[in-house]
Amino acid sequence: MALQPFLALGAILFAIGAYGALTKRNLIIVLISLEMMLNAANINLVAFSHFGKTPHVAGQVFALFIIALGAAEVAVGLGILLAFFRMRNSADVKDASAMKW
Amino acid sequence: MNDALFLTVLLPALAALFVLFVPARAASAVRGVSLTAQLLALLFALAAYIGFNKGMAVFQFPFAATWLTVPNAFGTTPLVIRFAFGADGISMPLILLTGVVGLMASMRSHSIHERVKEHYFWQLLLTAGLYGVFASADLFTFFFFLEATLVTTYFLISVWGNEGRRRAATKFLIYRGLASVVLLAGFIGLAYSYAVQAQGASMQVYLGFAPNFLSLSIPQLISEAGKFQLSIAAQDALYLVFLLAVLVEEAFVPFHTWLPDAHEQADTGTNMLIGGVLMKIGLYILLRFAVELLPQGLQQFAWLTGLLGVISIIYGALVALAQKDWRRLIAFSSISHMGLVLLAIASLQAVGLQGAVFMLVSSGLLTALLFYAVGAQADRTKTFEIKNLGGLSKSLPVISGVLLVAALGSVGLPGMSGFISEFALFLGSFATFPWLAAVGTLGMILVALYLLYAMQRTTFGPQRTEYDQLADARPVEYVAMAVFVALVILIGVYPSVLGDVVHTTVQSIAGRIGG
Amino acid sequence: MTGLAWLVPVLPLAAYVLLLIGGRRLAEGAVTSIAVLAVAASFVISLAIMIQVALHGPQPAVTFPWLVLGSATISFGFEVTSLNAMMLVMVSFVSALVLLFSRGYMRGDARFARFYQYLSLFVFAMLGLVITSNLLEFYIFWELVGVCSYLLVGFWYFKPEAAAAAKKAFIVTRIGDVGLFVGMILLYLGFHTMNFDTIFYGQAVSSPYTMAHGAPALLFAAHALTGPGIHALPYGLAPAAFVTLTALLVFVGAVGKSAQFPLHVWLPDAMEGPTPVSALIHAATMVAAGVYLVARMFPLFQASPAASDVVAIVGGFTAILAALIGLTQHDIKRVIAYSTVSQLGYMMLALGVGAYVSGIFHLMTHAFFKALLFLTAGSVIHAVETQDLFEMGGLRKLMPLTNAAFLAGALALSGIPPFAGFWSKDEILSAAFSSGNYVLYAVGLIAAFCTAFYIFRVYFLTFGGEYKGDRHPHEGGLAMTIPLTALAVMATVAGFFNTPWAPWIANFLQDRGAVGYDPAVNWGLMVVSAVVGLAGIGLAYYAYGAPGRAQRMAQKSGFLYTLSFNKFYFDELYDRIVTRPIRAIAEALGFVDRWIIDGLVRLVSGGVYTGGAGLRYGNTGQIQTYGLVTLFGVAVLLIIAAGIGGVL
Amino acid sequence: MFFGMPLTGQTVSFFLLALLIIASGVMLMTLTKVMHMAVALAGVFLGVAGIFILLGADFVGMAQILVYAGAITILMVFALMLTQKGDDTESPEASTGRSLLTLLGVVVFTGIMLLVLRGTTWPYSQSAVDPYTQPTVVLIAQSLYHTYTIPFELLSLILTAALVGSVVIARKED
Repeated sequence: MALQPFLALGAILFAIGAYGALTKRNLIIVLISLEMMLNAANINLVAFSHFGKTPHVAGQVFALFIIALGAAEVAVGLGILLAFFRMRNSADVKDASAMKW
Repeated sequence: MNDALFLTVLLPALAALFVLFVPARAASAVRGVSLTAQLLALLFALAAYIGFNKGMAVFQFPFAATWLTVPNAFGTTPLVIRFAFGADGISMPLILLTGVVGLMASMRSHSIHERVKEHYFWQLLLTAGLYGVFASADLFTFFFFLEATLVTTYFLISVWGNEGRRRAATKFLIYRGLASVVLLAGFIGLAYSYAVQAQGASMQVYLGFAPNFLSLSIPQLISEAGKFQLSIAAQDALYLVFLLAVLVEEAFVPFHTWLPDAHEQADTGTNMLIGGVLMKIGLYILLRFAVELLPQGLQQFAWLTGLLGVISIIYGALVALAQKDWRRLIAFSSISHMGLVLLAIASLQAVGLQGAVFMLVSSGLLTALLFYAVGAQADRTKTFEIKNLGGLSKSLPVISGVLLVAALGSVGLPGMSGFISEFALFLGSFATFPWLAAVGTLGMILVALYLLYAMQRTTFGPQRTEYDQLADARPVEYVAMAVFVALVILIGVYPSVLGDVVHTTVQSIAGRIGG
Repeated sequence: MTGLAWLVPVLPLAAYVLLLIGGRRLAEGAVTSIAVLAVAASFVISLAIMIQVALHGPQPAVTFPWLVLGSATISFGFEVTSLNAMMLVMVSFVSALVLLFSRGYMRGDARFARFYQYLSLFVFAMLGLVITSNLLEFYIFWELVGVCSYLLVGFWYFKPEAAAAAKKAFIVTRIGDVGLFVGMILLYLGFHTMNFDTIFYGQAVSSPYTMAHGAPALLFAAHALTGPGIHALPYGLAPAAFVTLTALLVFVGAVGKSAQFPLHVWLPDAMEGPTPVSALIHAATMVAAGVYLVARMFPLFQASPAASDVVAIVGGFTAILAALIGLTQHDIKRVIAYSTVSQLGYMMLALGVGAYVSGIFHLMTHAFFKALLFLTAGSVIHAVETQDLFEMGGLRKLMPLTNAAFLAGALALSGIPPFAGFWSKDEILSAAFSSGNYVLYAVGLIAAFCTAFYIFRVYFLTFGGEYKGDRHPHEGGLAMTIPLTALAVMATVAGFFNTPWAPWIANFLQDRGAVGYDPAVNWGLMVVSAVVGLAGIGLAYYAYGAPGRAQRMAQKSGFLYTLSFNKFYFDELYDRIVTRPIRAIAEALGFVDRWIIDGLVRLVSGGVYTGGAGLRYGNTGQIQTYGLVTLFGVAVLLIIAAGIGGVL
Repeated sequence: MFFGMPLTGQTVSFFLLALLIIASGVMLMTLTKVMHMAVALAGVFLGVAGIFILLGADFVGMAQILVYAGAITILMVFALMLTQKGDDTESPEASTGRSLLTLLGVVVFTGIMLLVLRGTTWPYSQSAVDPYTQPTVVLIAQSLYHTYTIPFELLSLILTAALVGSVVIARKED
């Protein structure tokens, strides 16, 4: 096995996530897409940790950190989402545009 | 004694901090603190002025403290950011001028009744900034204090001004901020060029090359300028940068429109500080940096400098003739007078430079006095509009008399400071640019035209009935106006009191630049 | 005694300071005493100095350093030469009398002390101007004289005409002052000194070689053309051109101060001031300063024939112009004012043709009889409270002393022997004739005829006939009559100081050798000028002896009368070609400044603001749009990075 | 040989996992029913976990299964259900134009990335065997408690704060 296939997979997964994050109008799906992008980054980290010039476990540690932060992010994100939904009765990204002009 | 200069800068700043802790309700305490600090600062400045060694052309009363060291900034040499002070014959009179105008502006601010504490806070900071600008012996220190004056003046105009104050303050901030940016580019270029040159690595300044040290100290730059010359190309480029900065900073035509607006909107105390001291900084920059450090650049563009000066003289005077508001008139008058200084600097003659310093001081005192007198008049008549005034000699003889003295002083009447300044600077400019100077003398006629016209409309003529019951100058006003008048006449009658301090420095500069 | 010469100007200054401090609290009498005594003391000292100079010759200048300027030190000081000794006496004498006269004239004025204060300062400035040894110092006092006249002409500031006249006087003379200022600077650049002696003779010569030294013009020319100054002459000017240029610039100053054409317009307007002020300005101080300047700088003019010619021509032209205007004016003070302009023209004419002594002599006699005429006019105005000639009349019987005094002054002015004016004016005319300037001689003669006519026109209208007003005119108090008497005596006898058979003044002024050009005695010319003067008086008697005759004469002369009555429209002309254009330019520039220059600034700031406001709408709040833009941005950056082969 | 790689078990499993991940991802983008999406989401996360294990990072893979495939997926499904209004279909779609534009951007981006990946020489150790001398759990533990102690503790703080914060934010105000 080589490094490139993993990196390529990471890039593709990232692209799918980016597409979702930019086109989906449901806030939850957007959040999900963001998690996919985080996962793509994790693949890269772990792949480098394994195939790096001097393989080191630090890559895995950072992947763990990201997983933890992702979890925290989802928790807060969903909290905000629920509050937003209660306020606007909508989970549409388009409605979350108070920060304009 | 040696710390007098440093204390002069420090005192108003400390007092400003102190004022913050005085309760806002105790307005008189705030005033007391402020006045005391200004007075002490003035006394320190006076002590420095008296103790100034007139025979030496170096920076005196040196004080330096390192603020920040960036290790290994240039290879192994650190970049040292310092607060350094010192004064030579050019800056010493201006420091004293700051003291006088600062104290009088502080006295004048008795008529401020809104947000008193804040007003004095900003005023003290502005004074400290002005002291700092003239007293600094380091590029960084200079720039630091220059920016301090910018911000403080902005607040003074935008809070205590008239209806259009926001607009005028923003205009002021943008123009002078722009000038600061250009000036900063000039400073960096100057320090870099000298560092490169001192290293002898290259005759040309180019960006890719980093010298292995950088000196921001003004005395050191001056001493380096005495040892070698920058390349002509570098001098020309840097001089143009400085000239541009000064044109904006000093409100020369056509970058002048912010000054009348600022003067029209600011309160009288602030106007005194702006017109009396702040508007001298630009030409001080030219004297300090362009003349001493870029002599060949100045020589190369002397004609341009002189031409710009003459344009400002004539244009300012003519536009002043069309003004309907006393404050705008004084603003244009000040533009016109500063044009004279520019012309004098372009002459590159020792006499001209001496005249330039004289004119800076003289115009500082007279502009402040004009603003004071006009402000005192407006306190009573509630208007600055020339056409709404008239016959004030009857009800306000003292204030009108002082206004007349200030106007005649600005006209350049012998026996007052304006004349000896004009004489010296025309002596210099006639030697170098006879035709420009000849056109410049038209300004001497025009200044009489617009000031006497305004005087005639304001103080002469039949008295208006609405001004019957006005009360003349109060004791505090007497004191302030008397101090100004006394100084103006002292310099006029015995100019050596100023000339001796200026002379050696100017002479040594002229000797170095071969003028 | 000459060591005390500094006291002469300082005494009036002391009076000024004293009055400045305590004037308001003092009674009118005390104020007068202080001022008059100070100036009288100055007069006594001046007289002593003059006697000493006459006996022992001029004294060296006393100087002290004033300011180090560039590489030179400018000194201040004073000196006593025969010229300024004589001027000191004349100025202090006339001033003391005018100050005394003002006691009666200004009685009861609310700012009585202020008036004396200004007058004292005025006298100080003039005496200082006379005594100085240095051009810069001279200029300082010169300007101070101008300011004092501004203050005094505008003394009744609540009268709009007075305020306007004061402003006009200051600004018109200011134009001349700038010329002098530039001339002074050029002289300094050429000779690196401000001292008169050093400028003229190349070195600070001491007593035997002051102004009155033999052939100074030659000395000066030698110095200017070949001396050390030649290397220093600025702008590579040829020495002759340089001398002419500076002489003309100096003369511009004199033109302004002495109200010569074309800057003569301020002097008649300055009549709005109190009459004693007019007397002082016209006789001893302000306008005399211009003539004195030319006399003081005489070597400079001698070295430049071209400049001298200009002086003579301007003087001659002014003499006839002002005399013609004086023929038709209605205001008693204006007539006398134009007569001053005209007489100053004579003096300039004299100095221009090189008749140094004649010019100064006429300056002296003129000071006496012109002060006299003004003070009598003041006395008349004080009595009848009007200045219009056609509302007076018949005062001969009501005010006999004033009548006699005025008559003496008028005869002196007309140049009737043996009154003072005859001797000095005749000398000028014969100098013009014998120097070959026949045109100027003819002009001077016509002007003399007009002079005699207009002053006797005033005399007949004021003192002849019957009184037309409804007041009860009477003589003023002692304070007014004493000066009148003293001046009347002087106007009568002053001419004998310098008669052809006893040229005391000429000898005094030239005690060390001839200066300029001294005409030989020409009895024929003397007779001619006396006859011309008498003819003028005769015509005046013919015209105003019978009612209505003058009007017919005026109608016959048609538009010439209108021209003269309207002062040849100089005020209107200047208004059209100078005042209004400047004001129009100023207004236009003010407009340009406000709407075009500041408008551009506002346009730029407005553009930035609008641009910012427009771009704001790109900020939609749609986070996905931002993301999309970012995505494309990253893509573009990546393409670029790939294209240039990496960014590191 | 398979795409220039030796056809080993490792290679095969990689391609299977990659297929799973990409297919699930694409399905996630196209499906509309909540339950279908939940399945697709779990597929992506599980596939990534498989990749981790394939790379010898078994601990991270387990954590991925626990946190993502377990907790987060469930959370998302719950949130989706909570915010459904009546029908169980997804709320309105983005416009076609925007979708196509985004697709274009994404494709360009991916294309460049892949090209760069291809063109770059990666300095890696070509070891088919597990490069770690010790079990990864041990290594990770050592790393976490020695080198990264402070970040680790900070992370716990963040998690706590996020927990409290989300409760505060989502709580009904009354």
